[in-house]
Amino acid sequence: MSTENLYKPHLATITEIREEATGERGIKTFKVRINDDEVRKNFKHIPGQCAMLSVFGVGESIFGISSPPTWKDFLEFTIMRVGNVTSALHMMNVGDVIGIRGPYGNGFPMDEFKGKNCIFIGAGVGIAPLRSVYQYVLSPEHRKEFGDVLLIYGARTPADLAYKEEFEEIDKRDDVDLQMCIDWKFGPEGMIDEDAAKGWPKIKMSCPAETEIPEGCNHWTCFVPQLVEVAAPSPENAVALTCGPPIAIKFVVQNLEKLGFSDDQVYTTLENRMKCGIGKCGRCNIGEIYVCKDGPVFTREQIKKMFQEF
Amino acid sequence: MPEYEPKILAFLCNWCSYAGADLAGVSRFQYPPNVRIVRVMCSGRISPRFVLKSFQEGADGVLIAGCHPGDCHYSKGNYYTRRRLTVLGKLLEHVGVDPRRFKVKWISASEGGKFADVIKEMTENVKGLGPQRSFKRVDDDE
Amino acid sequence: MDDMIIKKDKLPKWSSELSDYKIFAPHREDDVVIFKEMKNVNKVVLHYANSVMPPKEIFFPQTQELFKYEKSPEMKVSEAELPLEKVLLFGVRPCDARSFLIMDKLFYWDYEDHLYKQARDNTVIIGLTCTSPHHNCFCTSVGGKPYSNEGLDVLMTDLGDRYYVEVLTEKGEDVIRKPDELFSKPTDKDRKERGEIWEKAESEVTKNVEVEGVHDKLGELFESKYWDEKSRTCVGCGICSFLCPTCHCFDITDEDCGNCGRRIRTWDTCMIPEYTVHASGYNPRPGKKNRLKNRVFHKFRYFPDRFDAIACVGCGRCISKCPVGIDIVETLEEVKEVEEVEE
Amino acid sequence: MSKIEDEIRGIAKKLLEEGKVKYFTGYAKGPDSFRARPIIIDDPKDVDKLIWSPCCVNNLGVYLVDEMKKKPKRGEEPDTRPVGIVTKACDARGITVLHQENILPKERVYVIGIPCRGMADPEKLEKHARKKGLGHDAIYNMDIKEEKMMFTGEAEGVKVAFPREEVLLDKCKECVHHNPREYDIVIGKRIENPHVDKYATIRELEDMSLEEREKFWEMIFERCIRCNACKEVCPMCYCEECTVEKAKPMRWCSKSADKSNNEFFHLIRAMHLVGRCIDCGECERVCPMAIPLRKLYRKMAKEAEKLYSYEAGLNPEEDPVFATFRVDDDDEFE
Repeated sequence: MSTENLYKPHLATITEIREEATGERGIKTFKVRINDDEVRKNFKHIPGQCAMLSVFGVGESIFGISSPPTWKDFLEFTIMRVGNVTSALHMMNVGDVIGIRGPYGNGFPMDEFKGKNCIFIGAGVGIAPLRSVYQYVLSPEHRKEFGDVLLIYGARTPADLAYKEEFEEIDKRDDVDLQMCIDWKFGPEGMIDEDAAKGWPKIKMSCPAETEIPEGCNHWTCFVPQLVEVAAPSPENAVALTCGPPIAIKFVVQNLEKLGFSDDQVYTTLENRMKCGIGKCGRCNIGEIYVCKDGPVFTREQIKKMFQEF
Repeated sequence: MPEYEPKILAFLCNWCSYAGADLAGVSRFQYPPNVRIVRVMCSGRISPRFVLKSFQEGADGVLIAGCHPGDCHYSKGNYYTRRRLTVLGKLLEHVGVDPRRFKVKWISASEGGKFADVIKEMTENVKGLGPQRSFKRVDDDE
Repeated sequence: MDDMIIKKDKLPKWSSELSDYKIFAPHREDDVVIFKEMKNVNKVVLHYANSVMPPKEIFFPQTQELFKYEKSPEMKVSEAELPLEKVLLFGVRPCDARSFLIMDKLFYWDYEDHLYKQARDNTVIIGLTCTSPHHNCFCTSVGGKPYSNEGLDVLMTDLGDRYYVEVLTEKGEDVIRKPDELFSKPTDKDRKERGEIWEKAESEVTKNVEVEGVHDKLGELFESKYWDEKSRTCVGCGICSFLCPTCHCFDITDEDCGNCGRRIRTWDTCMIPEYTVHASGYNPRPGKKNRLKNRVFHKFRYFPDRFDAIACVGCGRCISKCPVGIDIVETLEEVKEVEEVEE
Repeated sequence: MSKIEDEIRGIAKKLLEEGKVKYFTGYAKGPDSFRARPIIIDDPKDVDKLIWSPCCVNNLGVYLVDEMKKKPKRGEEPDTRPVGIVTKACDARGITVLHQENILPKERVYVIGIPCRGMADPEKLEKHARKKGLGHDAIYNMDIKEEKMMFTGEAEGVKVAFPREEVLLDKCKECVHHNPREYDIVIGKRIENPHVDKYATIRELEDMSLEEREKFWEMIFERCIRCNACKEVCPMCYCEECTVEKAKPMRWCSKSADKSNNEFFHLIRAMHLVGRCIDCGECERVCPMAIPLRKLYRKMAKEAEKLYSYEAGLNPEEDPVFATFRVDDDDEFE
C-alpha cells in the first residue's frame, strides 16, 4: 500500500537570490538547497522538468527548473513576479525556508538530441527553462555528445536580460554561437534612443536576412523572430528548442518553418494553471493531455494535433 | 483548572475611543485584562468580516467603539457604522449568537470611565456565557 | 460466497454486529438525502431515487487536509491524518458504485493518491438495486444497469420484506456476520422475484442516448458555434460538477493562521473562470462556452481517450439540479445532430 | 396557450425584427414538464420557442449582469442596444436595484413586466405529480388564468388536477408585490396585492430561543458544500471578485467547507444583501443541499424595513440602505 504523501513538499532553504530584472514584473533567480541530505541526493531531474514550490501560508506554484542536472546540490529557479506565490517568493530572503516537490513533467528528450546541432531560442523569461538544457549541453561532461550550439536570446531592454554574467562567460567560449537582442523599439517608457542601446546595432526589420553583420557583433536591436532569420540556422541534423511568450513563439516557429525546419524538429513548452502537478486536479488539460504530466515539453507536431485551447 | 478567562477583541476608533481607552489607563481606572485592542481610523472601517473573522479565530466577544454620532472625525463615518452594525447585530442574534458577545458603544476621548465600565461589564457577561464555540474554527488545537 | 436472503427486520441486528465499522448510509435531512455516518439505524432511508450528493465524499471529501505546517520556532511540515478507520458504505446505488471505478482510474494512474487509496481500501461498499429510477436517470446509456454490481462488494435487492444479498468480493464476505442466525438461503422464488424486479427497474430507465459515435463527433465540433448557443443560458454555478459522482477536480489552498496552518484540497469546478486563469491574467478558457464544452468533452472524449471509460454513470443529478435546465442527454443528442456549416 | 404567451411572442418578434433589442431573454419549455428554462434568442423566427407558464421560476436578471460584464472585442464598436427581457414582478425589482447601483443603465434593458400571482415549485410539483401517479411529462395543462393555477395531468387515462396552493413556491406565498413597478411594457392585468405576512418564513425562527436557533443553523451550515451556486444565480452578486474568494492580500474565508467557514460565507452574503435582496428565491431554489437561505435574507430585509423603512427595489431614485443614513436613525449603542 502506498502511503507516501504526494502533496507534502520537502523543506528547502533559499541560499542565494539574484536580481535579474527590476520593475513591476521583476525577475529573480533563487538558488535553493533541499534540507534533507537523502532527498537532495535523490532529487534527479531531466532538463525542462518542473517543480512545485511552496510558500507556506500563501500557496504553491509550478516552475521550470532553470539549472541543469549537472549542477549538484542545489536547484535554481528564475521567477517572474506575477501572482500570489511569485510575489511572496520575491519578498523572501536568503535563509528562508520554502517547500519543494517534484520533479514533474516530461522534460526534453536529451537522448534524442545526442549528436545533433542544438538551437536554443529564448524570449524574455522564457530563457529560464531553456537554461537547464543549454547548460546541460554546454557542461564539460556532455558537450561532446552534441553538435553545434546556437543560442538566441532576446529581452526588452539590456536591463531585462537575465543571467548577464553567465552570458558573458558563454560569449567567451568558441564552441557556442551566442546571439542576443533587445526589442528595437520598446524600453520600459517607450522608444529607447540610440545611445541607450549602444553596441546593439539595428537589424533591418523589413528584410532581416540582408542585414550586414559587422565582424564579431552578436548584440542586436530587433525582435527574437527576426534574429532567428538573421542567424539562419540550418535545419540539417538539428533540433530547435524555443520558449517564451506565445506571440514570440508563434513568429519564431513561422521563421523556423521558412528555414526548412519540420514540425518534429521544433520543441516548445506549454504552460497552464496547475495545482497538483501530478495529473489529478484536472485543470491543466488540453484535450486529453495533462500538461503537468505529459508536458511541458511538446514538439510542434504534437501541439498541432491538440485542440487549440491554450 | 484555572478560571475561564474570555478573550475580547476591541476595535477602537483612533480619534475618540482609543483616546478614551488611553485616558482610562492614564487615570488608572481598573478594568479586566481580557481585552485586546485593535486601533482603526474610524469605526466606519469595521466590516462585518472583521467581526466574523474575530469570532472564527477564537474571540469570545467583540467590541467596537467609536465617536458619538455627530462627533466623527470624518463627520459621518459612524452614522454608516451605526446602520451596518445594528443590522449585523440582528443577524448574529438570528443565527444564535448571544448579543452580549457583540457590542458596539460610543465612547468619546473624555470617557475613560465609560470605557473601563464597558469592558468590565462585557467581560463579566462573556465570562458567564462561557467560551464561544459556534464560530470557532475546528482545527484550532488550543 | 453463496447468495443469501436477509429479512428487513434483521437489519438493525446486522448493523449492531458491524460495530467495528463506521457505517455511512443515506439519511434524509430536511429535504435532501445525503450519506452520513449512521448513529441510528432507524434514521436511514433506503427508498429514494438517488442521494443529492453522491457518496464520492467518503473517498474524496469536499475538504481534505494534505498536511500541516508550523513556521516557528522552525519550519516543520507534518503528515495529515490518514483515514484509517474501517468504513462500511451502505445503500449505494449501482450508478454511484460504478463511479468509484472511474475515479480509481484517475487517482491511481501514474502517481497513486495515498489519501484516496487509503479511504478506498478501508471501505466495504454495499449496494442497493435501484428499483424506482428517476425520470432523469440514464445509466443504461453509459454502460450501467439499475442492478449493476460493478464496483460493489455486496449487492442487495429489495424484495419487499426481505433483501436478496449477493456477496461479490472478499471484502464483502467480511460484513456477512452470523450468517446462520441472520441470513437464510434464497429459494428459486426469491431468484425469480429478483429477476423480475431487475427487469422492471431496467425498463423504467426511460431516458437514454446512444453514446456510440459521440466521441468522434465531438472531435469535429471543437470549434463549433453550437457551444456558444448551448452555453448562453449557463450561469456557471458549478452544481453539475459538485454533484457529479465522477467529477474529481480539486483546488489546493493554504489555510493560514499566523504561525501555523494547513494545506487543504477542496472540490473545484471547471465551470468557473478562476479554474484555469493563469497568474498573468490570461485564461485559456475565458468564456462559458469554453467551460461548458470542456465539461462535455472531458466526460465523453478526453477521459475515454485517456482512461478508456466514459466519465459519466448516468445518475442524472446534473440534469435534475441544473438551475437553467441544461440536460446532458439532450446535449449529446444535439451534438449528434449538429451539422457544421463551413464558413 | 395563454394570452400572455402570445403577447410575449408578439413583442419579442417586433423588437427583434426592428432591431430594437440586441437579443431577447425569456422562458422556453424545460427538459420536463415541471420546469421551464431560460432561453436567449436573436432570431425573430425563434419567438415561438418562448413560453409563459407557472413554471417560469428563473430570475433572468442574472443574464443582464453577464451582459454588462462583456467587454467588446478590440476595435469593435460595442453594441449598446438594450436587451429584451421577460420579468416577473420580483425580477423587475431586481433590475431596479441594478439601476440604483449603477450596474445597469436603464437604456440598456427593455423590460417586459408581467404581473404574477406566483410560480410553481418544480420540486413540489414533481413530488405531488409522483404521489398522484403522474409521470414527468404527464402534466399537459397548466392554467394560470385568473385566480387559480391549476395543473392537470393524465395518469392512466384519468385526469388529475391539483390546485396552486399545493405547489406554489414558498416565496410566492409570501409575496406582496405582484405587480412590476419599473418596466417598458406590461402584459396582463394588474393584480390586487394580497395581505399576507411577507416575513412568514422567519416567524418560527424568531420565536425560538437563542440556543434553539444556534442548533437550527448549526446543522444547516454544516451541510453546505460551498458550490457557490447561490451566489452565481443571484443577480445581486455581480462583483468581479467575491470577497469570500479573494486571496489577495489575505484570504478572508477559507475554501474549506466546515461549519465555521460556511457560516462566515453565508453571513457575509446575508450582510451584502441587506436592502438588496428582492426575494426572487433563486438561491434557495437552486441550492442542492436545501439550505433555507431565504430565512437569512428575509430576516435582513425585515430589519431594514423595520429600522430604516427601506424595501429593496421599490424606488430607483432612493439611495441603497447602507449608502445613506439619517441623523435620527435608531441608536442602540449609546
